This record gives sequence, structure tokens and C-alpha cells, in this order.
Amino acid sequence: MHHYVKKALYFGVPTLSLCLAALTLQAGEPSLIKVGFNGDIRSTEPGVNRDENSDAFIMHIVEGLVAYREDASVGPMLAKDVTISDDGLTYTFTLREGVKFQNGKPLTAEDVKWTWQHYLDPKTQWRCLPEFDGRGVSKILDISVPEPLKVVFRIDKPNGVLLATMSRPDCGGSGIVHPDSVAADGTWIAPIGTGPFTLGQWKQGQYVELNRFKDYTPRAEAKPDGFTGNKQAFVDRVRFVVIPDAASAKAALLSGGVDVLPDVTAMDEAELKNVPGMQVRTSPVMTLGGLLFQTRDPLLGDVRIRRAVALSLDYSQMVATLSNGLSTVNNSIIPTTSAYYDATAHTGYPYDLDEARRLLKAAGYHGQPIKLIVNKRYPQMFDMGVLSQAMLQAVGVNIVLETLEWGAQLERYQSGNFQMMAFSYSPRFDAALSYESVTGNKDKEPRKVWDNPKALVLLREAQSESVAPKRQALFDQLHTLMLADVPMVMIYNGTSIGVVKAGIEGYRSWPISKPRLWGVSLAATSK
Amino acid sequence: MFRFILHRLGMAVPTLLLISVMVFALIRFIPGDPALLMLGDMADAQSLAQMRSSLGLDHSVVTQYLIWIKSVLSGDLGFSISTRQAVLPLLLERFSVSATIVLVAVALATLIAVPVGLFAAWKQNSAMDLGLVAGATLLLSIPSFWLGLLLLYAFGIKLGWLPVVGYVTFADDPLKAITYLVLPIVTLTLVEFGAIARMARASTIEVLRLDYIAHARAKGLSEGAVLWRHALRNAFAPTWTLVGLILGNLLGGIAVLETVFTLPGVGRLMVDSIFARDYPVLQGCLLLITCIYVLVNLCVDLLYPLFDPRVKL
Amino acid sequence: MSAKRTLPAEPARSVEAPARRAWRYPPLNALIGGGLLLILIGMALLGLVWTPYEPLRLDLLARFQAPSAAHWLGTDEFGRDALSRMMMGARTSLWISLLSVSFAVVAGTLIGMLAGYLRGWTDRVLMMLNDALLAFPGILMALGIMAIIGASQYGIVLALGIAYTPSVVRVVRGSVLSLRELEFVEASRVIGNSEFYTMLRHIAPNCLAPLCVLATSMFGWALLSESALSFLGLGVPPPAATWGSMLAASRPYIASAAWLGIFPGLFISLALLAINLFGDALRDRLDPRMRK
Amino acid sequence: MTVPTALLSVQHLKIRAGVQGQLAVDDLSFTMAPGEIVALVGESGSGKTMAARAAIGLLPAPMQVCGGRIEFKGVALDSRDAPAMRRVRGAQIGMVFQEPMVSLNPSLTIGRQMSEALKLHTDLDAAEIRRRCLQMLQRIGIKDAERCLASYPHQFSGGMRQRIMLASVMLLRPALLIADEPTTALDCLAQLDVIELMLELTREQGTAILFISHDLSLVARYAHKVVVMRNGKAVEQGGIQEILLAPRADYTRQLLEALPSRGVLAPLPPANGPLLEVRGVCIEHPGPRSFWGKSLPKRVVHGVDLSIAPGETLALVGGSGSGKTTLGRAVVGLVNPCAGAIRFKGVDILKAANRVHRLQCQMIFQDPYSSLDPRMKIGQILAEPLRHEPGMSPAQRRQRVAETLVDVGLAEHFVERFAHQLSGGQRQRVAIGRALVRRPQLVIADEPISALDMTIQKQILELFERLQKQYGFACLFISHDLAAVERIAHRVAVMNQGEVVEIGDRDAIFDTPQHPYTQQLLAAASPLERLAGGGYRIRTR
Repeated sequence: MHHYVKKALYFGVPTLSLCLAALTLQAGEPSLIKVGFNGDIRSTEPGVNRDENSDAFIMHIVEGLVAYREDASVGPMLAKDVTISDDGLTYTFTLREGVKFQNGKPLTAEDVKWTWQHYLDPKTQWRCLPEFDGRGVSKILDISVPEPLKVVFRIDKPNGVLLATMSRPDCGGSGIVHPDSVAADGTWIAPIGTGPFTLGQWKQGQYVELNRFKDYTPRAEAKPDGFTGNKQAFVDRVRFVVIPDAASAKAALLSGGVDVLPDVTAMDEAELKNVPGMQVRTSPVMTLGGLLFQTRDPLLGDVRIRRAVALSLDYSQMVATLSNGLSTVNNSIIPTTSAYYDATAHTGYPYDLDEARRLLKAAGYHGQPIKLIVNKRYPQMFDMGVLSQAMLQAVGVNIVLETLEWGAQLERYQSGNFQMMAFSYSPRFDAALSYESVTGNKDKEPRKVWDNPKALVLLREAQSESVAPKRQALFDQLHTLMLADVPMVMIYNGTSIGVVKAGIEGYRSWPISKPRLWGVSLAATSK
Repeated sequence: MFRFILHRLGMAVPTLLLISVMVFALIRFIPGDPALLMLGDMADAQSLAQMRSSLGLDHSVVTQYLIWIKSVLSGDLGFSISTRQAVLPLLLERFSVSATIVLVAVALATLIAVPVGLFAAWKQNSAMDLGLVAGATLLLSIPSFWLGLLLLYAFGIKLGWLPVVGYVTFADDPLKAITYLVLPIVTLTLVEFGAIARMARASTIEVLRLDYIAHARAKGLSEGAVLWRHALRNAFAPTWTLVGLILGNLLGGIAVLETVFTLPGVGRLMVDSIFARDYPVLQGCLLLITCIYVLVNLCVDLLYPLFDPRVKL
Repeated sequence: MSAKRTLPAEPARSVEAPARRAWRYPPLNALIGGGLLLILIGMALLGLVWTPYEPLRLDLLARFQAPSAAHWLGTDEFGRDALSRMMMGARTSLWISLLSVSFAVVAGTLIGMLAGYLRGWTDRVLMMLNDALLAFPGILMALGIMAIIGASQYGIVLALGIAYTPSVVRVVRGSVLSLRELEFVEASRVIGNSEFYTMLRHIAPNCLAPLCVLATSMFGWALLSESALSFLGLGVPPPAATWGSMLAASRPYIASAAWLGIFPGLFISLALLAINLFGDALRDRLDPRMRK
Repeated sequence: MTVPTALLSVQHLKIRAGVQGQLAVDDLSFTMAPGEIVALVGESGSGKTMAARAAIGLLPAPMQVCGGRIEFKGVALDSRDAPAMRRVRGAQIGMVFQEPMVSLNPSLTIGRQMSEALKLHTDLDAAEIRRRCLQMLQRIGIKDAERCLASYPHQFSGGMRQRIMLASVMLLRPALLIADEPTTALDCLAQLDVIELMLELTREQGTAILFISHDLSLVARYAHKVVVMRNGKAVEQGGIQEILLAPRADYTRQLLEALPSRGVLAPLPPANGPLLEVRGVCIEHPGPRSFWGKSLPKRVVHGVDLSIAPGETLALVGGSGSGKTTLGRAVVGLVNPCAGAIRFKGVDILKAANRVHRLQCQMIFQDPYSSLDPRMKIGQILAEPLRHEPGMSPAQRRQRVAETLVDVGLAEHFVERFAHQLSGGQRQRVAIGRALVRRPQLVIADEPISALDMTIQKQILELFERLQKQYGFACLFISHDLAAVERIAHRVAVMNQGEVVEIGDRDAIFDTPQHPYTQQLLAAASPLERLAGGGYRIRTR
């Protein structure tokens, strides 16, 4: 208890108000929810020394100007509204009134400007700096504060994905922090954000806690909407417990060690589903699972062979096996949950073995072995490889499975040194970002699978275009072009499966698949 | 005696250094490095470079090795790349799990195997002897992880007496912790019992052939006294060396058993750190395992004269 | 230390005519061990020619079927026939063990001879390297080698071979050093043979006995290690099956499909039992004391 | 005064291995009076040890008594009645074994082992037991008895260990002591001490001794009665004088004749200069090798000078550790002397260049069981030396091998046999054949016959003499068995602690020994002397 109090003082939150707050809640111990994490957080600094768990954690403490909604579209968060100039070069954010930092001080435009200069300062080593200093799509020329609650960003080139990039969790959601979070010499101390929770106790390797921020000023909306909307916290404390081994995590859930497991495997889901007192929360997510081709490989350079492979896979049966029926087939790079997933994106490869055989004969393929790299670390990738090998055998394609250790497979992916590979991309929250992860110049970035120049042009346009219908048209063209080029075969988007103990309401899995503990309450009855 | 210990430790230093160099080079030779593994498919050139410099991987391998050796000598094994935990406490905690199981199991196996071996040798070529040898050979032939799986299936799943998965540390709940340790210890005891019993029997047969046993009998001692006072001490020396060998290897982590029983042992830690390319943890693991190997061999040699005074230190 | 000569205690019954008893009935362990080994090798060879089903053919409808008339040992998570995979696995497992043991024996004998023959500094350095290799954990070695030359059967053979070479070196060096002192080796020097000729003609053949015994037990170790490596996800790359990888793959389904784990484990145990029994019989046969 | 019943009476004893094994002991009967010394004499395989072990009921596993009975002090000994036997063993019957290296438990202190029997059979308190042990140790000549109690067997020499074993057995004042070849493993000097100690102790306590031995001459001096055994049967038994003077059974006569006696030697051929000259040779054994380098070496041979004329047999005698074997090995190049020169026909054979000359000297080793390569056929073993014979066609080589086989008295079919299929005597013949197949001019024989039975020793010595007459090679005959030396040596050199203390013609050395060490050696040697009339008597010095 001692350590906890010292930390609270440190934040300058008067101890008196803390005790006062505790009293107002119903009597008895402060309510606590325990969440299972598969690893400890790396640091409390948004977007710098981070990993998946650190991002999910920090998004409870800091909030950005804009943030992803439930359907991964971008909506205002600290900003009341955002106006973009016609030439797409100036972005004007008007801040909401009455928003307070966790140290009690009010949020001002100066704080926003200070935070962004802190992020853009190379010394901070912000992960998303390359996206805003010109190395990416565009460069932020300057940030100005014309009025107390108005911040204006000027950029050198139009950038359709600027807001989406700002909201990326791996950039810490470009969360606005109070200058006191940083010491005089610039070293990071602790996050003082505007989020619904403040940083609690952190026992390295064991657990890290969040405390409710009493004076949080939620947005006007009634319910939470992705990383925005009404983010009022209903629980006093949240503890993220570190359990590296999946089997131990499942056991901890069953034995009451934890209340929420944000991400379990399909097999565990099948088992936990029928355990009384367990609620399963699933949601399709934006991971891209599929088979990559190396278009520069002598054999696979021929589009007819790639097309034949695409036509000889029974996608529905494969996806049913891989995801225990939880996911649907998706041959498009655009995730099914993305706002830009429309009828054209829905069109995929027909299951047509005769056409596949014809194409193979036409291409002069007579059973030369094709090496397909898989790994045993991620069961879905391995099973995808085994199922594809079996299905392709039916049309006479001789697939040789090469099982590598995950690190070795990543190296082969990074250097483009493979014929085929079963792979799954981590989620990108904007369709353009998804396309960007597979498209690029193979000489500079050997890991990219698609280097069709026309596709590159379309992608550049989609990245700079900020008007939704225009971007949609560009994405449709990109999709149809990809179906023709077949640089890779997209098979399905993953599913995030969260399991929650009975008595916890309001927890939902969502396409961004980061756990959110605001808007979640503990039923009075169960502890 | 003390000079002998110094001499042996002195001899061990080059081996330790050699192994640390082999490990340092081999792990970096394996494709994929921690930065790539952490960034996964979002690893573009800049972020890779940035991550590598923050992890100190951009120095030449030699400089990295020197930095590491310097920090090891000052007692700091560095921090894990993937979990940010300090390596030393992590290692000790994980080692305590493996060590408890291995020490208890090997002790149990030896306590049962030596009398059984003695008895089988005394009743050599009798039905009892053949039965015991067949049993020991059978146990010796069963792979430990399969036996573990069977026991897990029988006692964990079917009968439900013992927990199937997970681990509770002693600190949290001693009673519950024991239930997690029962099956691994039983598995390891049965597997090692076979090897030790066969060795005890063979060395006892060798000893019973010698004249001083006949001399003891000629003194009118009862068979029991002859076996326990004369045969056991001399027969135990070779068995003790085998026990030392087994301890040396098992303390290095019973990764496979730890996988079957999901125990957070040092074996599992090493395997996971190899897959995550977590260099500091891996190097720490190997240093610990090699030190144990050397120390166990030293202890075996130090205690050897107890059983065979002819060996002078 | 030339053998301090004492009069022979009363040797066997009559020295003149060596007893024939040793061969009237071969000991039990040779019978059982040899028999089991033959069955397993037969199964492996049969697997080359015929298996009840195509080992690699998936049948997604027939997943997790219990042992039945159609599938004697049931089917696995991809609906493949377990018995056919067992037969294919037999070939791969035994083949890997055989190759890695022969690698270790050849390499170990050469180094062991060298160390025992040259002595002096070379011996000391070789032995230090040998001890370092002994203390080196096999798992990292396996991964390192397989990462370098790609995950393949031969990667495992090389990894296991290197892991076992030190024990062979120790045994060979030990017997070379003890044989050097015996009188027939000195006699060979007296009649003018060169040191090298003496080593090849007299010492090497006599190292055979301890080496054979070690080789059989190492065969068992190799089989065990291959399965352990598969357990840790490092074994022979799928879809090629070995008993070890099948056992490892059965772990997640232990509750729902236990038979997937029971049969591979059983066959590994039978193979090890056969090898251990055969090894015992071999040691008795080669042990000079046994030779009446 | 009742008729003194026999202390031990063995009646029609039969022992066989297992149920249908061969009879190891067949219808053996003899009796022993209290305080009497009876010797069971026979060659290896004669069943003498089995009979003795049966007396104390300690037959090894497969062997079992299947006929006859053994009575000790009139009471039948039944090995099946374990408690009764245990009361007799140690208290009434004591036993001393042959192998000093393993007759005492290496991991227990001397004190514990000595007091063990006393604690078991008497109810003396610890202090009294300790006092008796100390007193007995002083009695057998241990200077620091206190320290000896606390030390371990491996810290004593072979002879000392046999004395300690004797002391611990005699502590219980047994009525009968069974001595199973107690001194065979010791060298001649230690042998004398141990036997004399045994006799003193038993005479003081009136203990009878059942003395098992294969050496009739050794037994002749002490035993009252002798039982001669062959293949399990007692071919003759009676008082020692009758056996020596008028042996009835021809096997006994054979045993007696096997004792070598001074024979007449062929005159030496004229020679211009010695065949082999050893000048000022010193040899050192390297000390144990520690990690940082060699510790200081131990000098074994100090400045030896001797020479051998062509065709001559020079005997090199001395106790164990006198350096005689090391000197022999130096001549054939197995050991490099650190000083001095060895010249063969004037050529220094220590230099590698003169290897051809060195090959003229060949060696016969001592232990028949380890001097032949178990993996090679006899034919191959004999042919191997011919590899270095220039200008011999394979046919000539086969011819030479066949010739040598005949020379050493082995049949043709032995060419295909392996060493383990031969007896000790046959193997030694092969070893001699291997040494002679190149017709060397000098043969070093390092204790060639000491590992064999007496009768076989006689055959090998006769063979050796015949071959020497036939091929005229000179011989350096190394041995601690003075009887054999007396028979075949022209000259004798006596070595002690690495120095030649005396050298001279055989008759001079044996009749008028000058150096005290030589006199000591001769006293310990077997004293039997063939009488003109065919019998033997103990030679009085």
C-alpha cells in the first residue's frame, strides 16, 4: 500500500481528493478487474519504446486529437471538429472545452503544440516520425495556435492518410501529454494524459495497474465508439497480469486468476465456449492471412501459374478449418471490417480446377517443385500451408513445404528470398496502409510482393486523396488490378476472440483488437 | 582439498569462456535478430535501424561480446529484450523451478534404485533379478515426455486429481504448488530410476566378485552386514558418478518435460529465448547451465573419496 | 603402469579345452531385443513399398477418428491415417538415428584416436574442446545448425551427430590409452612396427568392443533426442512424419484424441527397449570376461 | 583322555558346478589333527581351492557340495544351516586369501575391519578390542600401530597387507586357519616374511593350517602332511618326508621333477668381443603429469654395466622394483635411457639410424594372456615380424611360419586359431615363436615362465634350451625365480634398487654368494635338492 500512495503523491493529485472519491463510491473495497497480458509493457512513453501490449495500455491514459472509431474510420477525440482546406494542405483542429489533464490542469492548444513538437523532435525517437517528416507521404511544415482552442497544421503535400496515421495505436494515438510528463532535460518521467485512467503501480514482469481518473470529462456521445466516443471508466482499478504461456493463461482464467483474456486461440475458444460462467466476445480483425508469391521467381513470374494456384483453392472449406468457422473468406487486401470494403472488394477468385489445369498446361508447368515456407510458431500459418499443399496437389501443382523457425521465415520475408510463403500481416487500420504493406518498389523494399507500376501510382493517389468516395474508387481499381496480377492470394482476415468471466459487462472485442477497459463495469454481485 | 577446488575452477574458466564465445557467435549466426522479430512485418528500413541501435545491436559482434563480458563480470546480466525483466532474477526464479523437480526426482530415484540394484546383484540370475532388470530396462526405454503425457492424461484429465496445466509458485500457495510438482517429479523419478538401478546392479556384481567380500563372509558376518557394510560403499562409487552425470545434464533444464507440464523452468526459458532471439536471456541461461554443469561435476569429484578413499584430491 | 603380474587365480574349469557353453542358448535379451528390432525395421521397409493409406493424403471430413477397422490407429488433426504415418515415421526416425550415430562414431573415433595417439598438448586441447562441446546444450546446437543449412533431415543428423561425438571421443581415447599399455602393443613396437601401424593394426580393432556397445546405446539416445526436438518444434520439418513429431503434434489434443499420442510413444518405447536389450546382449558377448 | 578326535575330517567329498556340471572335487578324503599343517598341492584346475572353500562353507555361486561330509571337531558342517556356519566362521575357522590388492575392503579403515570380527564373536567392549588390535599389530611388526588403525589398505604394500589380514584373522584365535595361496602374489623376499609370521602365530595359538599351494618346494619346508591333487582327485597323501623321498604316484614324481635343478650347460662358442654391451645406463620414470608440466622424475636404473657374449645366457635377478625389467625394455627400445650407451656388436642401437641392428634383439613377454593380440590369428601373429625382413617372398614367409610352429611344438592347425582358444603354455610357445621367427641374435626373456604352472614351466624351459642350442641366440633371462635361473644361466647378475650388486658365473653365485642381498635372495629360494637316489631333500644352507 505504501508504494502506491507515494506514486499518487508524485503525480500531484492531492491525497485528500483521492480518499474523498473512494468514499463517494459504494462502500467496500475499490472494484478491480484483472486482464491477462501475454507480456509485460515495455515502457509508459506513448509511441517510442513499445509493443502490442504497451500500445493497448497507453491508449487508456492518453488521447489524441483524433482516433479510430469502432469501424476503424477516423473520428474526432480531443478535437471538437476538424476542417481540411480545399488544397488539402491545412488542417484546423478546434479543441473541446473543459477538458482537464490528469494533473488537474486544463487542456490548451499550447499543450497540443508542445506535444507535437516533442514528437517531431528526432531526440524523442518517436516511432511514427518518418510518417510526418517527409520520408513518408507528406511533411508537417508548421503547427500554429491562432486562437486559444484552435490548432492549425500545415503540410507540404496532400495526405489522405494523415488523420489515420495520427490515430495509429503504435504511434501512441499521437496522445496529447502535459509538459510535466517530461523532466527539464527531456527524459521521460510518466504520462500525464487526458484519458479515463491514470498510471498505477507497475511491478516489472508481474503486473501493471491503471487507476480511475475521477475528473475525466467524457465526450458527448452516449456510448464508447472505438478509441473515441464516451470513454467514462466504471471501475476503480484495472490490473494487467503478465502470463506468457497461453495454456497457463487459460488455466488462470478458469481458476479466477484473471477476469478477461483479450486474445485466445481458436482451439481454446472451442473449449472455453461451453464452460459455464464464460462469455466469448469475437470480432473479425484486420490481420491479412494469405499466400505470398515471389513474382521475380523464374517459375512464379508467369501470372498464369499464379492465377492457376489462386483458382484451385477451396477458400470456404479452408477458412472454415483454419478459423473454426469464425472468419469469412476475403480475397481482398481491404479487411472486411474496413469502411472501404464494398461489393467490388467482395469479388474473389472462383474455385475452378479445370481452368487452373488449362492455365498450368498453357504455362508449360509439368510438376516442378514449388517451395512453400511455413512455420510452426503460428498454427494458422502452418495449417494454411498444409491445406494449400493438399488442395494444389489435386491440380498437379507439386508444393514442397519448407518449415522454418519463425525468425528464419521473417528474415526470408524481409529479404524476399522465397518462392511462396504462408504469411499473415499485422493489422493496418486504413485500406491505403494495408495496400502500402504489400505494394512497393522491390529493389528498395524486397519484402513487398506487388511492384506493378500502375498499382504504385494508384496507391500514391489513394494516400494523398482525403475525400472518401474518391478513395473508394481508387481502392476498387487497385483490387481488380490485384485480382488480375495475383502477386499474392489473400485468404481471410483473422478473428480476435476475447473471453470474459460472467459478471463483467460492457467489454467488447473490435476490429482494432486492442482491449478497452473503459465503459466496462463489474456487476455488483460477483466479486 | 582447497587447492583441488581452485585447480578445478581454474580449469573450468577456459571452458566457460569458450562456450560463451560459441554461444555468442552461434546465436547471431541464426537468421533473424530481435529487432526484426519485434517489428515483424511492419519492419521498414528506418524503424529496423532505429530499433537495432536502441538495442545496441549495431556494434560489431566483438564489441557486443566485450560489453557483455564486462557487464557479466560486474554481476549484471543485462535486461531481457522482449520482456524488459532483469535477466539474473528471472534466471534464478526459473532455475529454482527446474532445480526443485530435478533434485527431488534424482534423489528419490537414487534412494530407490541403489537398494534395488544391490538386491538384484545379490540374487544374481534369480527370477527376482531378471524381473528387476527387465523392469529397469523397460523404464529406461520409455521417453520421459511420453510417460509425462500418459500420467497427465491418467491423473490430470481422466481422474482429475492433479492440475493439468499452469503453475503456482511456492510463495503464493505452497500446498497448491506441490500439486503442480507431483506429476513431473514422478515422471522424472521413474525414468532415471532405470538407469541408476542398472548401474548399481552392475557395479555391485563387480564388487561381490572380489575377495574382501569372501573375507567378510569368512569373518562370519551375516549376508545383510556383508551387503550393506562392505558391498554398498564400494559399489556406490561408479553409481555416484552416473548420478553426477545425470544431475549435470538435467539441471540444464528439462525443456521437454517443462513443455509437457507447462512449467516455467529454465529449459523452457532457454527455448523461448532462442525463438525470440532474446540474446541477453539466452546468454545468461547458457552461462548458468554451464556453471551448474561444472559445479555439479566438481561436487561429484569432491564427494567421490567418501566412497573410494584410494582417490586422493 | 605395466600390469603387475600375479599368478592367475584358479581360472575356469579346464584351461585346455575352452568350454562351449557360451553358445548353447543365446541369452534372452538378445532374442527379444533382436526380434523387436527386426519387426520395427520390417515395418519401416514395408512403409517404403506399401502403406494402408497415402500418408500425406488429407481427409478433412475424417478428422480425429478413433482407431477403427478402417483406420487401425485412427486419424490425426488433418484426417491423415495414423498407421501409414507411423510406418513412414518409422523409416525416417530409424534412418535419422542411424545416420547421426554413424556420423558420431566416425568423427569420434578419428578424434579419439588422434587424442589418444598424439597425447601431449594436442590431447589436452582436444579434450578441453571436447568437454566444452559436452557441456554445450544440444538444443541450441540443433537450432544453430538447422538454421544454417535449412531445416531438413540432414540438419538434424548433423546436429545430433555433433552432440554425440564428444562421448565417442571419450570412450575411444580411454580405450586407446589403456590398450597402449598392454604387452601385445609393446610387442608390436619391439618387432619394429611403426607407431602408426601399431595404432591401426592392433589398437583400432580392439577399440571395437566398447565402441559397439556405446553405438547401440547412442542409437537409443538419437531416437529419443529426435522426438524431443520435434517436441520443441525443431524436429524433422512436416509434413514428413517421425514418431517424435507425431507425438508432439498430439499434445494439444490429449483430452479429445488421446490415441494420437499413445501409439507413437509406444513405438518409440518399443524401439528403445529393443535397442537396450540388444545392447546388453552385445556387451555380454564382447565382454572378455564372458569369453570362457 | 579321550582319543583326540580329528580337528577336521573330510570324507568322500564331491563338489560339482550346478546340477550336471563337471566334478570339481571327486571323492576327496583327508583328516587334520589339531595344530597340524596339512598342504593341499596341485596345479590350476586341480580343485584344491574348491575343497578349502567347502571346508568353511563359502563355495562360489554355481558350485555346490553333492557328496560326502565335512566334520569339524566331530560335528558335521552343513553349509545350509547358515547361523551355525556363521558361529564357526571367523571364531573357529579363519581364512586368508591370495590377492593382497583386494583382500581388504578398500573403503574401510584397517581398524574397523580388524575389530569387526571381534565385535561379532565376543562381547568385549570397544576399548578392550582396540587394545588387542594394537597389540596384534605391534606383534606383526607395524611400527606406528595407532596411525595404521586409522589408515586405509591402499596405503600399504602387498606384503604388509597380507600380514594385516593374518593379524585380523588370528585375533580370534581360530582352531583352523585356511591359507589359500597366501604368498603367491608376493615376490620372493616378502613371501618368506609372511609365511614365517603365519607359522609363528599359529604355533603360539596351536592353530592348524590347511595350506593351499601349487608350489611343492615352498610347502615342503613347513607341512607335516601333503595331499597331492589332480583334476579333483587326491592322487597321493602322506607325510612330507615319504612324499619327498619315495613318491608313489607318478604325477607326484612329475611335480617334483618339474622343479628345475642345476643342469650341465653347453660350452660357449668362441667369440671375438661381446654381442651386447651395456655401459653406464641410467633410466628415469617420468613423474605424474600435473597441469603445469611434469613433476620431477624418479630414477629407476643407476649406471648399469654388463655385457653378453654370443650364445650366452645372462640371468638378471632381483626382487620386484629392482629395475631389471626396465633395463630389459631399454635394450629393445621400449624405454629410452637418460644416460649411457647400449651397443649391439659395437653399434649403438639407441640411435634411430641403427634400427636394423636393434631389430636383431627380440623380446618374450611375461603374461601369456596379454602379450598376444586377441583379434589376430596365431598365423598372422607369427608372420607379422617378417614384414621387416627384406627380400622374403610370401611363400618363404609362410614356410618360415610353418617351420617356427614346429620349432615351438605347436600343431599345424593352430595357424587359424585365436589367442583366447589356447592355454597359457600354448600362448607362451607362440610368444617365443614370434620372437624367434626372424632368427634374432639376442632374445630378452622377461619372466617368461613365472605365469605358468610348474609342469608347464618345465616344458617351456626345455623348449627354450633346445631352441637356443639350435639357433645359438644369446639371451638376457630376467626372473625372480632362482630355481629356473640356476638351470639355464651361464652367468648371473643380481640387481637391487636399480644397481647391479653382484655379477658372476652361475656356480660361483649359487655356491658362494658374496653380496648380502644375493644371500638373502638365495635363502628365500626353494631349498629342494635332488638326491642321487632319485628322492629329494631340503637343502640346508
